[in-house]
Amino acid sequence: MGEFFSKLFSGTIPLEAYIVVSLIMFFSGIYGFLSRKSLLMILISIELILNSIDINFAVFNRYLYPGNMEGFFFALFTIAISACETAVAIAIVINIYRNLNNVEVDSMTELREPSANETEIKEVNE
Amino acid sequence: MNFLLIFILIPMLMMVGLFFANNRKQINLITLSGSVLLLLSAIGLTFLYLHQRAIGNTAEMLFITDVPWYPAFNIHFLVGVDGISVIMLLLSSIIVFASVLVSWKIDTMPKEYFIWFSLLSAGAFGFFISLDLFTLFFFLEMSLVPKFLLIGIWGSGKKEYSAFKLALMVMGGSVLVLFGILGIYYFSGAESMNLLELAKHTIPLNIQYYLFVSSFVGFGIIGAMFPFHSWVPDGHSSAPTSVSMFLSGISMKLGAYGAFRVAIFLLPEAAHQLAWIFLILAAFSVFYGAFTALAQTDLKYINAYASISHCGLLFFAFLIFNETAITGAFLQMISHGLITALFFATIGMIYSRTHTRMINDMNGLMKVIPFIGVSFTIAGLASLGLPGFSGFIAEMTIFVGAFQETDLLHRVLTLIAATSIVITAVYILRVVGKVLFGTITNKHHLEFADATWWERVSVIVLVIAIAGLGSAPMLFSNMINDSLQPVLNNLMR
Amino acid sequence: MQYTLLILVLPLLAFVVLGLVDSRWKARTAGTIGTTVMGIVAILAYYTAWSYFTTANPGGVYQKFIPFQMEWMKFSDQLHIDLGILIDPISVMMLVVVSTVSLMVHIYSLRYMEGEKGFERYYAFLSLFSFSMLGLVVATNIFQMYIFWELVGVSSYLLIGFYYTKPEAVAASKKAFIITRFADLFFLIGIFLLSYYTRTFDFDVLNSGNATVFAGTAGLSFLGLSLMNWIMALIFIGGAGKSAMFPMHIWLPDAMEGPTPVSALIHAATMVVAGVYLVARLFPVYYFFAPEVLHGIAYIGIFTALFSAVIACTQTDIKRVLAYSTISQIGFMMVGLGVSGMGGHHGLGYMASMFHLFTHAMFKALLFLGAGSVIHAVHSNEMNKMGGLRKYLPVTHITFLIACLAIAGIPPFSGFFSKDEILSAAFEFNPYLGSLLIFIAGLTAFYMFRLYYGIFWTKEYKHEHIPHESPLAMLLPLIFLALVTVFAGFIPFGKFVTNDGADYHIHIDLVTASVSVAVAAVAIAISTIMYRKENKISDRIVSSFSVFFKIVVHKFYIDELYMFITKKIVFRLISAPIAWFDRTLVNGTINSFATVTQWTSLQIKGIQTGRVQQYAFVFLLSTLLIAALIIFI
Amino acid sequence: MNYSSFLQMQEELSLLVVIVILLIYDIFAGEKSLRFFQPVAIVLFSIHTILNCIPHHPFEIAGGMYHYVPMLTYVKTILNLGTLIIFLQSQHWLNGEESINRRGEFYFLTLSTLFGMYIMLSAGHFLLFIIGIETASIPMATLVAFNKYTHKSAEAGAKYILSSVFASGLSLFGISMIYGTTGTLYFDDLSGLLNGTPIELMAFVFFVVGLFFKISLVPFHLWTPDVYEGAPTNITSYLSVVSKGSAVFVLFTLFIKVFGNMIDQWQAILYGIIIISITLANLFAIRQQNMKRFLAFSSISQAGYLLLGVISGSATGMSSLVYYLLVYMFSNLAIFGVVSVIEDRTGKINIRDYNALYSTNPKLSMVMALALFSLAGIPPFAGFFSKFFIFSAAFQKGFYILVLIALINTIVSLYYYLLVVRAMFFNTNDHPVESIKSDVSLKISLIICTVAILLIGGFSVVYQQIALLGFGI
Amino acid sequence: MEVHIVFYILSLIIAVFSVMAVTSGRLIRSATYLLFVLLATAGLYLILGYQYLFAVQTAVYAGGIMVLFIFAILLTQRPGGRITPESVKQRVFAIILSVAGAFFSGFIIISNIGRVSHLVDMKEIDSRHIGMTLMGTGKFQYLMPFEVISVLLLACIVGAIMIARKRS
Repeated sequence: MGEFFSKLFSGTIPLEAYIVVSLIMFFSGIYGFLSRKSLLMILISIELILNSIDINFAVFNRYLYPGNMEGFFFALFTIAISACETAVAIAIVINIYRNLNNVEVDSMTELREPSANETEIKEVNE
Repeated sequence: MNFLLIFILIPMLMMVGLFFANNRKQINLITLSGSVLLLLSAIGLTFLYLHQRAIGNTAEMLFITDVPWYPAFNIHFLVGVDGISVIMLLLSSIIVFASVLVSWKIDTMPKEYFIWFSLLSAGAFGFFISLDLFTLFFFLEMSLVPKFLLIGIWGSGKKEYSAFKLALMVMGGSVLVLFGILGIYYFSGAESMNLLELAKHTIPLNIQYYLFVSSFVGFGIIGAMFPFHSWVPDGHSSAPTSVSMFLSGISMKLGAYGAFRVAIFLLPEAAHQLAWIFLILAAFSVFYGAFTALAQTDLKYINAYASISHCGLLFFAFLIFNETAITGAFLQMISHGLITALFFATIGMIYSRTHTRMINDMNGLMKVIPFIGVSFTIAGLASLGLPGFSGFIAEMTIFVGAFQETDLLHRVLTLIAATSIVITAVYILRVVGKVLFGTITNKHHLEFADATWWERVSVIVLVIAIAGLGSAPMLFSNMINDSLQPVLNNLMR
Repeated sequence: MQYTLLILVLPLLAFVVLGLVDSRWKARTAGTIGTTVMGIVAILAYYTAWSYFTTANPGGVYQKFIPFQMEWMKFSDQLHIDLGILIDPISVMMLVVVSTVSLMVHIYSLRYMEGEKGFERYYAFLSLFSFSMLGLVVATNIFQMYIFWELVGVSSYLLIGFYYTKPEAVAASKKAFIITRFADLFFLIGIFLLSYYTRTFDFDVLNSGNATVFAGTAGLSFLGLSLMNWIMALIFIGGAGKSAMFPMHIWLPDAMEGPTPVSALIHAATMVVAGVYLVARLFPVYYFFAPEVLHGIAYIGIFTALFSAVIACTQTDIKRVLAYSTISQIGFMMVGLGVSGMGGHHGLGYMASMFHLFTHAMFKALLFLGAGSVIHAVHSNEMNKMGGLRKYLPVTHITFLIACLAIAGIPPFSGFFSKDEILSAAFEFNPYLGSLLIFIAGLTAFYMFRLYYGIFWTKEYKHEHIPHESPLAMLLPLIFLALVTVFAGFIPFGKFVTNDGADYHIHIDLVTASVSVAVAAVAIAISTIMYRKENKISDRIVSSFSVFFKIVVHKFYIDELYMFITKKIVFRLISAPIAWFDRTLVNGTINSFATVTQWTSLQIKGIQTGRVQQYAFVFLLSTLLIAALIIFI
Repeated sequence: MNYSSFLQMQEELSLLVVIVILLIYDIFAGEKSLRFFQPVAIVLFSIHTILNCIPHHPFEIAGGMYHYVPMLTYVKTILNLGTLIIFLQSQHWLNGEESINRRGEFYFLTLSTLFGMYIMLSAGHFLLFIIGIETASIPMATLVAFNKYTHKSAEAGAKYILSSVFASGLSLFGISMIYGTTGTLYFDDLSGLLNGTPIELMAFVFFVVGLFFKISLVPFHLWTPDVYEGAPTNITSYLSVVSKGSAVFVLFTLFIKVFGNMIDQWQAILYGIIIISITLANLFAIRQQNMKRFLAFSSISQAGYLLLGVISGSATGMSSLVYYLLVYMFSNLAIFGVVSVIEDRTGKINIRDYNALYSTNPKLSMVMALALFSLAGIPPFAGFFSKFFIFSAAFQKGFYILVLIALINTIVSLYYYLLVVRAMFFNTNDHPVESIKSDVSLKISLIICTVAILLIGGFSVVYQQIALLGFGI
Repeated sequence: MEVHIVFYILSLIIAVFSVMAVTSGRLIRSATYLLFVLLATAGLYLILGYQYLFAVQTAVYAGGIMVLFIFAILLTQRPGGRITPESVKQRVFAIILSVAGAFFSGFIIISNIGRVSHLVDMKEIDSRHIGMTLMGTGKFQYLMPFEVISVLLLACIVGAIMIARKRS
């Protein structure tokens, strides 16, 4: 037991630990995206997703390829990109709010496959 | 400038001319002069061809033009003719001429009608002169859209259904053909899509099987072989007269011609191995079409099923693989093309007067419209194989060829196919008897006017062609025969 | 003898010209053209006959000539259809028969058909028929024969259906064409098989008796019969169809719906004997290579003869009586051929058959034309609308009587001689057969005189207007043919036509002759008693055999059987189900592709809900699935 | 630090110049001179297009981060042409009451996304690639929501941005894994390092679905019909032609250049994707009533056909693909041109509204019919040739069954294209679309498309020029 | 040792608040949890020795983006209003898929990452180096993306303004 703990608290922090953290963050984001009702909540989930990817890049760079700064810069640019995305997404959410008076994702279903009674299906064979 | 290109250029020019035409007179002038020119060119080509052969030009194909088109795929714009193509061109130009005259007075959107019709004929002409797989397929597909529109806009009855059915089924055929063509090109290893070049390469037999089935069934759909014929009755019956003439006179022949030029010529080994399946289908097709025609009451349906029967005979003849039968098949192609065109022309003339095609609603028409009646009877007699008309020659040649094969399968199938001779007589005479003979019961029918001059000219041209082929068959059979040798050599390798 | 080509070309030209002018010329012009052409043809035919029979037997054996031959269609190096003219005894004989009768009919029709709508058309068709029939008889090969065979078929169709507004005529023409066509199918198959094994269509080669020609068929048999037997039987079926042998006889009585001169020409004298001619033409082949079939022909012939003679006794339509008598007489000819041997005395049957063909053509044409004259006078075909006409139609009466006597086999009229030869040939072959034949001959005499009395004697029918004798143009042919009938028996036929070409001297077999004449006389006597004056004897006899009589009047219900087969079996059980199959199954399958596609399309629309989270769900799920698949598989 | 090397990127720079000029013009010009804004924009962009249509020598700058190969000039020219035609078609709409004061933004955003595509096409590094793809898609969302006062457009914008961000999230995750296993993001270096270990495969799949999303392949297509329906029609055509076209080309180059070692795996993936894309899209398309939804499914199925060129992975496939793109662009834009003008003038968008269109607008319906036939692959229109080539390319590499399935699907696609033709030509209508007098720029655009559809096939020079460059990667 | 403890604390924060951010019923709370996660992530960068990233993360994310979120929330939400809870079915599906996805990717990554890693001690990356790398045009230098992303940013600003602008 003690050995285990000492292992946990000695040497370098294993790469896998970072990966696990980032995966948890990533899939929490996924879960949020798939289940939340509010568009803003979904955006929050997206932030989680993107942020977890930044961790990945930084960790890989630092642990595996410290020679140059590919991951570092990728993370840097990803932050910028996510900022852009968020800006535009929030603008659009506000636009949705103006149009629909709410930000519920379920109210965005005007665009969908029309049901059978809405379209008349003409058979080829009369 | 190659002489053959005229056959594509004239329809193209007709289309351009029609596009700028702005009254009825101009439209008629353009179409008539175009079709006359086509007819003259076809006759001229026939003589040129005979001349070339007479001076000892023994090349397999004459008047070849070879322009590289898409070098990356070895696609060339390659045209040339042998005797078979020449007579197919002759047939097409005659039918185009007759069809144009038949639709002389078409009243809705004549300009568009003739534009599409010209495109349709360009496709057929192009198909018959192509020697390159790609151009062949190109022209084959080209006729699809005009057919669809011509039937859908100018047709009658359940025209939309028929137009869709025709378009989709023919497309199905083309798809299989395309698959076959791609296979032939890539598996032969030839650096060319030239038919003659490809024929020199042998494709492994196990692959040939697939390609043969694909391409033969594909062409079979276009050529209305049982059980892929179901677009024919609907398509023909809904189409306007001249399109019906064209469809059964030429379009269905594209299938048979293609089956011969592509499937049989390029895949001879598989053709030999698999012939029996299709032979059974074709023989059954003959029998089946005839019997189905017997049960129909709509004139166009009757002729459509008759066409299925006759075209079945055509495929049957191809698959017998001997010189006589194949010669017969080509004779049958021309013969059936002309006869069925005459049939549809006269049916159209009757329909335009009675506004019905149900044989039970008509009788005694011979009395009021004798010219049309006689033409119809001639078509009927020619169709049932009366000597002196082309049908006889064609059928006899096919059967003489078919009887050269002694094994049981061939014998039985030949006998089955031969029964159509009688059944044909039954349904033809039934129709003639019901529609033309007897006394007129419908008072309105007494007021009909007989054929107008354009109808007369159209019918006379067709009758002359039918009788001409029927009384001097050697001219044509020799042309076919001359050109068959390479195919047979390939087939027997 | 190149001029023989004109015999074919002239009628064809006449047909084309008359057919094209349609009704633009006066009727008389058209008739004159047709008749003139036929006259020229007849003269040419007589000249041909004269020059052939006088010059063509240098060694006592008639040579064959082919004055004209061209290749018309080539199937392969060996098989090709030639169109040519074969001059040999039987073809020359037929030329004479056809052109004579045709000419007579042409002349006769000038008045008989006067005023009919479509007179030009009528003459055009007559010319077409003459052309086809002449082409048939001079055919050099079996395929040429088939071609003209079909052409006579169609001209017969056109002429039977001449009155196309009459439904019966239309039906009759259709029936005639279809039944003969059905028979022709077998003929054609026979030709194909024959030509496949012999590699030729030529009569010359086929009839050479050379076994090597048929070497291909050696040892081949099917169902116990040798292949040659099959082939020749198939070919005979074709002949049987044209010649209305049982069971394909039913079209001929109906064919009487056509104009009467047409019946005289086509359905009595010429076309219907084409079957006989066909067998005669191929006689060596039958004799040497298919003897069983030849015997079969004899039996079919005699059965048909008996069968139709019985029916003839009960019919009341005079043309139908004549039609059945024609069938019966053709049966005689078939018997003659069937029992014949080869050469010399053995070839008697053949010679007799040809002889009978010749005489029968003349007297049967005469009978029909006479009947036409009667019909012309009373405007009806039914016997009960006639009676006592002898005073009004004296010429017709006499000529008709002559013909009746001839057909009844009373000497010295021509029928006696030819029939007698057949009888003796049959007796030599099989006495029972001969006896039966004599009985049939008696029946013939009986029904012919029933007819004769029915028309010219018995009680007079009250006509609305008094019947009058036909005009001269109609009487001339009658008189001419009557003369021929009277004297033709004395032609030394054996000198001209035998199956080996050699001279054969006809001698009357006194026993047979006397027996047959006696039988005929008795029959005539019975007929006289029963029908000369109106009396109840016939009715009584009828009522005592009522069931049998009913069957016979209905022609043994053969027509009904045919109707059953065509309507019920071909239409209802074959054609209609196939059509149903086509519309429902074949078409349905094709349509079902469309339907299934549409249906699937409808079923899967749930994928597209419009909810973006569900989209993302599918997105991620697919990604994981693809990843898993690609990694683990 | 050789900054002057950047001057070699003349295509991007010239586009930037256009963007900047337009931006300045839009901001600083007065009300009067703004009337000429649109003509100026179109002229400037045409000049840009013409200046950059000749390929030159390949080069790479920024240490291989930016690649140029001659083939790119063609692809970019195709995109330019597409954009130009869309500009021409959008004139009337932009002059509308709602959008006239936002036209500057329209041009700016469209050209920015185009710039993003340029970058994406030329990228030799995943970072640049991602930036390019994001530049092509994030502003696109604002374009989709351009008609922001309409519910549909707003909703489409939201759906697009959400789906797009989700897709790019997965994509970035994939890239991070690729980086984790290889340590580099340069395409040139990567090609040798990736050998298909499980983690690489997973990374590959996560990465590539982002592109599939942009190409809208089944099952990553679900956003497509909704967004196509909601977006302004001209933006829909931009999405379906320009955006999709660039993504397909990039997919091909990436597959060859970066994932060349994993060819078996990606061919297997594509195999399945192509089949379900074509089939499912076709099945959906046959029951559509809304023209834009219909075209959405049609474009999904067309994307499936485009991938036939990709799956072959050969030089023939590449040239067929580019050629197909060109033809597809003209055909699709012709249809969208007609659809947009009709929607713009009458607000009618259902196929049923097109009934008897031929009787009132023969020219428009004729153009539309030709374009539909071209899409269906009927000769003598260009679509036939492009289909034939792309099928050949796939067949050549042994995808026989795939080609057969795709071929059979062309029957279904013919069916639904003909449905529209039927509506226009066969059907009757009590209230047909009134006769439309189209503006000059639309006419020009339709004439360009029609002429191209009619002539590109027959004159092989176009294809030969493309094929001359071979692989061009 | 201290690094470890810090790491574990940060990991815990990230894990817990990530989950809470996507499960919380109130928007404002979610946003706050997100802020914690972002800041904890910044902490991780610090552990890794990427001070520059730490700064950017804090400034851009925690500073910029969060402000945007707060604005958006305030604009669209009534104070204290709870959002409609998601349906159970949707939750279950989402959980299944995300857990499956997590295990799948985790399994693949952990079992295949291959290279045994040792954190090499590295001297602090100085801003000069970062600047040189960012501004260079050679390999492993990032001027090009830097320039290009400016277009992205500009386009996004213009687009966002266009969309968010009120009807004039």
